[in-house]
Amino acid sequence: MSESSARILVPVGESSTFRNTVAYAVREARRVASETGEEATVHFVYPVRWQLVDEREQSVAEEVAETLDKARVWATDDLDYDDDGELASEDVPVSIETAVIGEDRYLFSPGDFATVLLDYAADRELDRIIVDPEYRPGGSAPMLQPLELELARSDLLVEEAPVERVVERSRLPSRANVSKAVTMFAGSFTFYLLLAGVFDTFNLVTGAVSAGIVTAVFSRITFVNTPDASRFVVRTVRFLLYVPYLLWEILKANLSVAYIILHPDLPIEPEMQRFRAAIWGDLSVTTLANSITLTPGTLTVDMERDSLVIHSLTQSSRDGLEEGALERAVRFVFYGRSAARLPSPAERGAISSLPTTDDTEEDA
Amino acid sequence: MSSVDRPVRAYVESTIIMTTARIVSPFVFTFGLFVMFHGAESAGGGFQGGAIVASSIIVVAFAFGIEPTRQWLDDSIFRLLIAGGAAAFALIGLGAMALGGAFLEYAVYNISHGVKYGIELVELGIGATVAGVIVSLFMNLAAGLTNDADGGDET
Amino acid sequence: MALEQMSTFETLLLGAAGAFAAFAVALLYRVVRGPTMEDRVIAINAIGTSTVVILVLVAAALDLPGYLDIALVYALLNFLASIAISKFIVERGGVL
Amino acid sequence: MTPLEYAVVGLVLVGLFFSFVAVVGIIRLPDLYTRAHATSKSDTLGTVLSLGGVALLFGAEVSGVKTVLLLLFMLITNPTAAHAIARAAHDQGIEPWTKSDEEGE
Repeated sequence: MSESSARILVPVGESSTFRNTVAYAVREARRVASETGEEATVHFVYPVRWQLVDEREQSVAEEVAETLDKARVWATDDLDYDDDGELASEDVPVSIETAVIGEDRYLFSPGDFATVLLDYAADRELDRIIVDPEYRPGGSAPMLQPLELELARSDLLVEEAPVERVVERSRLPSRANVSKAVTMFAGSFTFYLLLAGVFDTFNLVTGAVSAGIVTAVFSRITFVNTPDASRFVVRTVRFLLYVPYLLWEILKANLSVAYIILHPDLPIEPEMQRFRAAIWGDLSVTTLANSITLTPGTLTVDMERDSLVIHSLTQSSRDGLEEGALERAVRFVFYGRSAARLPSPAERGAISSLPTTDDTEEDA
Repeated sequence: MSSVDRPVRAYVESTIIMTTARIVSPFVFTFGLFVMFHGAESAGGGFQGGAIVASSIIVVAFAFGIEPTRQWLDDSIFRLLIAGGAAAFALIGLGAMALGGAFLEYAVYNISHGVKYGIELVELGIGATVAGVIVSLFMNLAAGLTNDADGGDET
Repeated sequence: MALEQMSTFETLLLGAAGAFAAFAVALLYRVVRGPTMEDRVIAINAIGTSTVVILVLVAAALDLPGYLDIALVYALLNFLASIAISKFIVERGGVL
Repeated sequence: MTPLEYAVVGLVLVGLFFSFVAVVGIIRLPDLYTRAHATSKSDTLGTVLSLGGVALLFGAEVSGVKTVLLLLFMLITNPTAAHAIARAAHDQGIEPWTKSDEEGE
């Protein structure tokens, strides 16, 4: 196919179809690369509209970093899945890059945006641009169409990602590979021997048979990302540091809940809130959500695209949530100490209360 | 209730449940196999182990939905399991008769620990059959549900 | 094993198991009253956890390690039941 | 009784207390979301403490390992089960109880 290319540029920004655009770009890069043997690469770039040297500096920079972070995590997740099911045998490497562009210029018109994007593409020899149909480069102003026209004047390939809003079908089997299989086998075998308690021939043989079966069935299910030995060790160590902290929090939570429940007046003021946690990826979100459920007066009710819906029992538990100590701890476990330094959810404005939809029907 | 007011959005599976299922089910599956293999000396055996194995699969099916589970495990696998389990049982049983013993008389196999391994193989066969039957029953019942929803389409 | 021959320690463990059994019975109130299906599931889940603890306490008091396997299976079924029922009561189509 | 047995009984009794709190909470709290708080926190801790006590008694042998595995399993699945139930309720559109509901009655 001559008109396709595996070197793709994707301008990104928050939008309702952002997730699907990332998925489409990664899928296309892999498809074309496996057909042509080209070296596949996807660049996610964020054109910033304002000079970063004004009072909004901090919040804008954070939002940009957050968006690019998300794109990277999602893209890496997608690389481990097989949407067509046909490419399972060959593993096509796709490199993922993220960048912020246009900090050094004033971006006002669609033409400005197009210029910085095209410059970037020319520098990195990218020859295909995929645009998110809901992308709003200039904030709220509808300038996508003029932007696409401007981009199309170059000789690059420009297209809109074909995304629909409700395609969130959960994907189950990811790609199989050796490292997943080895990890799975080791985990299952250890577990079997722990259960058996005796290391005789019989247990070693049946344990190996069992671990083999488990590996065949589950290695593509349990892991989304390919396990990486060094990262695994680091995370395990950090997680072990996290456990005592979590236990302490659980104990505190229980004493306060016990006080509330046994108090004759039942002093509760429940409320639902939406919390945009700065955490992405299945495992880390689950850790955070279950930690929230276990600790002071808060319960994770639902999980939407990028936010958790949390039911809290009292005002003091809401204050605890706003300080964001748990979020920071989970970020420490998964992303390291530097990532743990982050403004609290209250400062970021990440928590909003969820309005009750039908206040009139209370007597029902 | 006021379901009219609420915006219609697609039902999305919960990441939290999915991840928990991902982590827990392989261990449950291993436990099921452990129970199958240790039927000889403790509470357990092929039937119980097969049921545990099947429930680990059903946990995944509940967390992810029926369609992705079908993509993961094809129906033919279960047919193979059911047939293979029964065949293993029959082969070992009849093999003993061929060697001049009674049906399932393991002692006639002249291997060291022949009795023990014979029992375990039979248990594994029973377990495979039980797990296969339970999961394929579950899948077929669920298929009935989704077909009705497609045909009726009322809510 | 007759009760008189048991040590204080074993009696205490069995007593704790009895208390958990009493909790399970008390929770039946919520199962019967409801009012919603979810309330019932919550109560059933709590009864299930109590049952697991009872099994483990009995295993410890009477030294019957076989009960631990049953407790493990019970815990598994308890989790499966909670997920299964909470998916089935979602009113919208496409339950599975 | 040996000191170990005192420790075990102590843990089991504290666990018993938290499970009692959970039971009172499930019966007494006004709506299902608040009741889910009771199961996810108090019941989990009650279970974990009781099982921890028993694991201490069994020590480092197969039974002890099994009890610890059971404990971990409960610790992972209990909050997930509470989430599953609360999510189903939220999805059905059941509104959480608020302070004003009580005053309205």
